[in-house]
Amino acid sequence: MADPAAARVHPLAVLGAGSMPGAGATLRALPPACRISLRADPQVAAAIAAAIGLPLPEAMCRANVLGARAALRLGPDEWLLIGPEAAGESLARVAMAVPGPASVVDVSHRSTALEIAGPRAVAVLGAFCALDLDAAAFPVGMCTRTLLGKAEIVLWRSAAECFRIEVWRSFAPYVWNCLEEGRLEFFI
Amino acid sequence: MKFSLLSLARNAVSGQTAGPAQWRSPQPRAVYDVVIVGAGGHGLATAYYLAKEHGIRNVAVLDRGWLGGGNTGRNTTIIRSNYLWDESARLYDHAHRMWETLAQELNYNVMFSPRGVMMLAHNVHDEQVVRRHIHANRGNGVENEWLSPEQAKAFCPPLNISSDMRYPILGAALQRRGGTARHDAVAWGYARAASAMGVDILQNCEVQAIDRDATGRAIAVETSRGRIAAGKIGVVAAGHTSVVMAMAGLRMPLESYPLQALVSEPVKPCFPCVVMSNTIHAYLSQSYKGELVIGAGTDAYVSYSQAGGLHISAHTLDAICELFPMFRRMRMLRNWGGIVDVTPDRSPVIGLTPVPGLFVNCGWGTGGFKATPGSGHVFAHTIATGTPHPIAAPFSLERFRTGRLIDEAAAAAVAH
Amino acid sequence: MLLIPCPHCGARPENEFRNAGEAHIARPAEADDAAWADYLYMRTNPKGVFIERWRHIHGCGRFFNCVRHTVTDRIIATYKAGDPRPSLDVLRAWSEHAR
Amino acid sequence: MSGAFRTASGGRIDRTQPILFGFDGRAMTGFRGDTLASALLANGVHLVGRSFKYHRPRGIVAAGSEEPNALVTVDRGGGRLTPNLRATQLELRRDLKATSQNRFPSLDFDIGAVNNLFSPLFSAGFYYKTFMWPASFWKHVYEPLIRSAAGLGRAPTEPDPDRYLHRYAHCDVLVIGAGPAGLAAALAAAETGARVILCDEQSEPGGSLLAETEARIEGRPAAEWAAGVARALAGQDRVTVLPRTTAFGWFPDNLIGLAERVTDHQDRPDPRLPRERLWQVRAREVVIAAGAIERPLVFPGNDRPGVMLADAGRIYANRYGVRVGDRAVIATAGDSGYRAALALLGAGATIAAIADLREDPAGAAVEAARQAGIAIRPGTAIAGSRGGHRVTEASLRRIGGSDRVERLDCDVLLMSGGFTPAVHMFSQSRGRLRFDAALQAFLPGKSAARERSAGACNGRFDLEGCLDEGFTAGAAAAKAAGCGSPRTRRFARAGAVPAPGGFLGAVPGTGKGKAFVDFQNDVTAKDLQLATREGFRSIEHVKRYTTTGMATDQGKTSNMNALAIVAGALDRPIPEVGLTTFRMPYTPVTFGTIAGASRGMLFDPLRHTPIHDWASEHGAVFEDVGNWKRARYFPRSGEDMHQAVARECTAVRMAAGMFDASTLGKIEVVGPDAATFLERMYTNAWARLAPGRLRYGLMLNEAGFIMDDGVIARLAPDRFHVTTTTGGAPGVLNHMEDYLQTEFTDLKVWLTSITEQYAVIAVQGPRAREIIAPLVEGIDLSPAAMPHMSVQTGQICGVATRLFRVSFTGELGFEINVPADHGRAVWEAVLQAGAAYGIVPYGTEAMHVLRAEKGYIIVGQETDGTVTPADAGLDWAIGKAKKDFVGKRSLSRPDIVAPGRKQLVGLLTHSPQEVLEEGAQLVADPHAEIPMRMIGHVTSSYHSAALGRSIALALVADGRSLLGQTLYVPMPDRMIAVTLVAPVFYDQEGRRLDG
Ligand SMILES: Cc1cc2nc3c(=O)[nH]c(=O)nc-3n(C[C@H](O)[C@H](O)[C@H](O)COP(=O)(O)OP(=O)(O)OC[C@H]3O[C@@H](n4cnc5c(N)ncnc54)[C@H](O)[C@@H]3O)c2cc1C
Ligand SMILES: NC(=O)c1ccc[n+]([C@@H]2O[C@H](COP(=O)([O-])OP(=O)(O)OC[C@H]3O[C@@H](n4cnc5c(N)ncnc54)[C@H](O)[C@@H]3O)[C@@H](O)[C@H]2O)c1
Ligand SMILES: Cc1cc2nc3c(=O)[nH]c(=O)nc-3n(C[C@H](O)[C@H](O)[C@H](O)COP(=O)(O)O)c2cc1C
Ligand SMILES: [Zn+2]
Repeated sequence: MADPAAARVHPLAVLGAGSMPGAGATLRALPPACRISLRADPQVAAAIAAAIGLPLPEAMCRANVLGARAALRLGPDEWLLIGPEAAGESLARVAMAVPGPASVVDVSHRSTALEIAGPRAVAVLGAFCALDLDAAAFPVGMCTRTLLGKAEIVLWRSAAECFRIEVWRSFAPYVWNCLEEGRLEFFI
Repeated sequence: MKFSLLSLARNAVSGQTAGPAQWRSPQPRAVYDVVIVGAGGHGLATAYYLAKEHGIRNVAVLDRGWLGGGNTGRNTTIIRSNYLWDESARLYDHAHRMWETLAQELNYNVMFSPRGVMMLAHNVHDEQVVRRHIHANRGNGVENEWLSPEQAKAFCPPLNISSDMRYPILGAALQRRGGTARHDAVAWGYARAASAMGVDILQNCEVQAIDRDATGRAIAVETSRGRIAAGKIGVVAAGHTSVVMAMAGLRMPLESYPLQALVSEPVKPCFPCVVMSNTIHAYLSQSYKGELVIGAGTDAYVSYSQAGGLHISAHTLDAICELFPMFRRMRMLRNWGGIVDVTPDRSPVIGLTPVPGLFVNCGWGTGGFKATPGSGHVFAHTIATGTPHPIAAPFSLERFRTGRLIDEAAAAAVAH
Repeated sequence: MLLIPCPHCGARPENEFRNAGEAHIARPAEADDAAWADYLYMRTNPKGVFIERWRHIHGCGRFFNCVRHTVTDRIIATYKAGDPRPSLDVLRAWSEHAR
Repeated sequence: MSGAFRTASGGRIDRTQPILFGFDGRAMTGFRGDTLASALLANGVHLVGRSFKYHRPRGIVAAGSEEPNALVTVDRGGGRLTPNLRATQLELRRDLKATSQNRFPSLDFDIGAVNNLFSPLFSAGFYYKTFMWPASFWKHVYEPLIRSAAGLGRAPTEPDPDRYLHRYAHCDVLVIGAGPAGLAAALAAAETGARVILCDEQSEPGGSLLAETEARIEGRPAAEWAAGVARALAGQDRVTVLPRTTAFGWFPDNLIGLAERVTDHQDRPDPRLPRERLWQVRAREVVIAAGAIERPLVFPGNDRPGVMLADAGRIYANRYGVRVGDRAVIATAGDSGYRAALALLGAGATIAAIADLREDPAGAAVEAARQAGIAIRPGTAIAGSRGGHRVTEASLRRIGGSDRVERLDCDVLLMSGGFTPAVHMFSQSRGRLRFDAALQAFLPGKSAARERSAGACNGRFDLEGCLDEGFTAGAAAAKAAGCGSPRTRRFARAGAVPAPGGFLGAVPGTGKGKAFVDFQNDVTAKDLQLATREGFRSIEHVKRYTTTGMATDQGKTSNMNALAIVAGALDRPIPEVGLTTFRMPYTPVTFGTIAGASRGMLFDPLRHTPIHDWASEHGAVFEDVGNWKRARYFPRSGEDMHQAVARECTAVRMAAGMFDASTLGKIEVVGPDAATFLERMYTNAWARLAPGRLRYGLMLNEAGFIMDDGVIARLAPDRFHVTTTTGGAPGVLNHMEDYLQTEFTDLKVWLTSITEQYAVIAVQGPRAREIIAPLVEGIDLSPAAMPHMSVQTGQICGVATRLFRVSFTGELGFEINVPADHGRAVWEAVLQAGAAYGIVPYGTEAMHVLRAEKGYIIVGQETDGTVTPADAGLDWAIGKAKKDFVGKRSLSRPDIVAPGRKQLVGLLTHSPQEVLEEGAQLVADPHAEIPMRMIGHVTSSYHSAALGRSIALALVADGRSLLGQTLYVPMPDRMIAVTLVAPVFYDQEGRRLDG
């Protein structure tokens, strides 16, 4: 039998392997990551940031990136920390050691990530997402929870034509299929 | 003048010049025995039964706009009585029985069409809920039966009963004598019959204040057409009940929401009954003119706008298309909204109020058209005698204090 | 679909929110049956300016208060949960503006 | 040549691209650029349909979306059948096959036309006055008769294979309509750098300019100018030009719904394209430039094929190169008739005469007609027409003169009652209309939304005025949107300014016969007058009684005439009578377009657990619970559900079973006040629950009714792992957040959903401990170290776990929480480890049976939102010492403490193999007759393998005082006797929990 610790099933394992590249917008499943939901009053959060060496964005709906790690401010007292899997344990342990009331919860497996990138990425998202994704209204570095069709996602514009989507794992196939549906016309 | 084919033919020969007004449009009198606020189906029916069954003919029915222009004129007309709780079954079935002879009673063809109302079950829980209703209904003498998917399809051929649907159909409850009626004709029929018995229907007569005497008793209404004194006042203002009751200093257990409906372009007969799905929130029937009549959901917020959001209609139409993929190419012809007054337990309030002389009949929410005759009938009794009609008694305001709610919503999701 | 200004996130489409009914209804510590029924069930349900609660459930997750005109559906202002209810004068002025 | 009535040159059709098409099986040719209507007219076909009520032959009336008559069905094959399409909007494409509607057996000979003979009977409201006697006839005679007459086209019967898609868009300025006003507005706005969307329902931008042959704008022929401007706009980055796109609805906060027809006009559409697209445009500002709609004249026989709107005649000539007839009579109330006459003359027709309702027609157009030698009859009304399937004669009568009628032969009769500004979208935006007495038209008045109107829809009927007003509106909109101002621009142009003119209502002094107001619904002037006499004095009543304005064109051409007739009958001014409400959609919109991609698997997310694929591979039968798929049972070959469930249950009781509980809601509650918070949210006491221990939690809503339940683990003083029901998970989290954020704001605690973080594997049964022991590291499983209702963290199969010792079956049991990605592997490892012990996977059905044997409730099955803790026998779960928790106060309300409430009990049928039906009712009297007094109902009912008999749970009025007594379950054919027992059927003492 395979080692259960090594044998993992990614929620987009099957779908993610099958997406056709396209000139308009490419879609790909991103590898597993460490995710931590950090909840704290801003002052406490700042102390935690110092402890983990990852500055937390002060503005709502903005992401800070440092190397392979990122912090997304999703609410007044809520940050989503994303990093490579290996960083997970240490990130959490340090964060929990910080004095002051806070909630640090490991949600690495709760979500999976996918990426849609290319000149038509905004149009594809626009088929399902009611936000204004114009670069002026939704600049690079902006992130927020929102809806894509009937599923909740975290949408993060990581580059001018590139969006990272964090979605709860059971909703991932739906989100994936929506985006595939939206991409279809751009293959012509 | 009695309506019949004969009188119609007579008019035809004479070139239709006769046609007396179906109801009088009198000037308001200074005093009435009873003033009914709201000339919707329920208010007009109340006046009709006050006159007919209780001999109280010095009655005015006031409306801020044109009679029947509220929810009566904008509902999807589904009539059924297979409600869960004994109290509800009794109330709605009382009304349902009256529908069956209403055209003859009023000498006005309200086109009651008992083509069957079918409620779909899409999962095990739905089936449990539906079966519970069927058993409870049978005990109450309200017919309702379980259909297998195949039987459901036989009854309604457009149904898609394949098991690979996103929401497969596991079966359905069918009330065969459920159906629809011509909503406007109900208002007009009651108006005509009530007017003929002496009831004054005062349109464009908005109630703006309620006067109370030193004892606190409600004695008159101030309207856009002047002050009208009343022995008793019955408020039947549906979506506007809170507004009117506030004039008497009362807060109500009500919230008013926009509820939308829409019709397709008319097509030849293609849909034989009424189908409802609470789980995916869609209901559908075909009208006499051929439109598919489709009910949507309420918007999420309190509003008096008589219009709703596009996403609400979209949610309904995607459900309709999912259930009936052959209707995907049909087109929406018109969409509109009503204002429904919703109670915490989704059951109406019929009865006395803390203000002497003031009676209320409201809270029918998304599903009171079907109750029109019965509601008017028991409310007339309540006003005339000053004590609730036995069928109406459980639906008092008092239940919110004691906790004896009649919660159809908890037991059955949506009610139409 | 309304455009609702979340006090934390800015204007967002209504589908990101969930309405939570009338605002500023205090939960009584002690109440007789009638007062308790008032708290549970009785609502102002006004035709006009209304203060209601929304939650930015598919956004920052916060509950907040919103002043809206229930005839035009126009939103006049939003403010954070816990902030005091605007004074009557302010509401009256707003109501003129939202008609 | 594409038909005898095609002009030799001119128009915007591509004469190099002939297209073969079919109408009612007849093959004809048209050109690319034609509509079905123009192509039919080019072939001399006017008769295209039958009216709704009287089945009168009807022809093409208009050239645009206001067309009331020319509705056809188009079948594209493969389920692509669409009824009620307007021939005037259908672009000709290869193999277009259209059929006429509402006729049998054929368009030429329609049996339904007998209705016309009986039409005096079918006056407005006739239904309501008849068909009542004998009452028994209604169901089998009258109603079927009425229903069979319903509808125009036929509904499709096959599923639609086409795709639809949505697009949300945002812009600074949305311009509705791309005529001169709209183009100018878009130009102005675009110049400021604003984000602009310009939409028009027609196949190309240009609006009325597409049929303009005289005027020049900025030195170029008008149509050429329009094409150039549209091209330039479309080329700009921040401008989106959408042809074939109708703005159909206006929603709060300037959200405008647009319906784009993407492929219907294409010969061979690429299946990757959606057929139609719904745009939901959030516009900072809107410019409405929707033009105006010409009105018919109401006179007897105005509905014959060949009777058309004058401007339509002009458009067919100028834009499509089609002569709508060879000999025209024109009846007009303004310049439009003259412009049409000149256009028809140019197309080779003879003009018999122009009858003008005005006494002294004057102005450039009139002068031009005079110059061209056309006979003009001023002060003359159209009095009637003759003809069968086509008009053959028009009669004119001098207004106020003698009764003498002038009869003129003709094969086409053009009419113009003036123009109605298209205020539909303005009115939908809740703007208030004002009546302009000079124009005799409703115009946009006070705005309610951020919009402005320009051009003909704003009452500007001259081209220069439209261009200037459009430009000004576009500039103002951009400015209001915060985008600066454009350079001023004057649109030098040539061409005449039209003289005002128009007529509302029924043409005076006409003869007998039906004068139609609403063509499609067959409403005549007389019907309207009759309605008012019958007391229908509100225009809303008249509409509903006569159905005027309720057809698929929503009265675009008829509402103003209807209003004038009603105002006349009531002797009240028009504005006092008022219009009916404008509602979405402006023109009908396909259901599929509004539904969009939401279909099949995209209809609603379908949620799978991490173990789903394994279950599916192993033959599980699933059930839907909310959006989740849950394995219901795992049949082995030949087993039915009953057998499979019995086997699964037995395995759990005898050895062990494993269950995928991943769908259970999970919330991590963290913070110094976590315990205090739970004290207030749940009925139970939490403060003294030690870390490492679990407790059953009961949650009420504020009304005191059971809302949810679950097991809650205290992981640390400030950290709880809360579980909820599957369906209740989102609601519970929202409920908790609500109290936390708005009521208990003094508490420092945070809630994080971890439902999807963990796969949950329940291992239940006497061998459970032995099975998992070898897989577990760092956890002491011994009963002492890990008693019932405890939690430990450690590893299982090398994966971090939160291991619960808990039981929902009454057996020794564990729930293994592991990070979701590892769920399947751990599941398989446990299965393998348990094989030797006889472990089996079990589904929700067995889970239900097992817990029912123990009398554990399921929220939503034993409860329905009306059940209190006491009702459910859960009094013990209430922390008696607690001052407050959500729902506490409600539990002492009079009717909540009153006797007679339904209480949870067990039922044993007298014949042990009889399984009751869930939902069945209970009565005390075995002879009860309908209506009977029902005192309870069955909430759960199963065959219990462990007991070898059936068991059931029920809610029964005062049930706990009736234990041991016999009650009856009435079934349609018999009464089933049951004994009331305590609701625990198996292992009452709870010994098995320790294995
Ligand atoms: C879209 C929609 C679909 C529905 N579908 C169904 C269905 O399928 N089946 C079903 O059974 N029910 C349905 N309903 C519910 C049903 O329409 C109502 O419950 C029922 O019509 C209420 O009738 P009514 O006479 O009480 O109210 P209304 O017809 O609304 O009458 C109330 C009257 O009070 C008047 N009024 C208000 N304020 C004042 C004032 N201050 N002074 C004077 N007059 C005033 C109003 O103008 C109005 O005419 C639906 C409702 C809607 C909106
Ligand atoms: N001779 C006359 O009396 C007379 C009368 C009316 C108009 N006109 C002429 O017509 C022109 C009016 O110019 P204009 O720009 O105001 O109107 P227009 O008619 O040229 O353009 C309006 C455009 O809006 C489109 N449209 C309407 N409603 C729409 C909707 N909901 N969604 C999408 N598209 C929609 C129409 O298809 C049309 O293309 C002027 O040239 C004027 O001289 C003349
Ligand atoms: C059962 C039913 C059928 C209707 N059928 C039509 C119809 O065929 N055509 C139409 O234009 N409107 C139809 N309507 C809608 C009315 O035109 C109107 O929108 C509705 O009464 C609400 O009034 P309002 O839109 O004036 O506010 C129908 C309404 C109901 C309740
Ligand atoms: Zn927010």
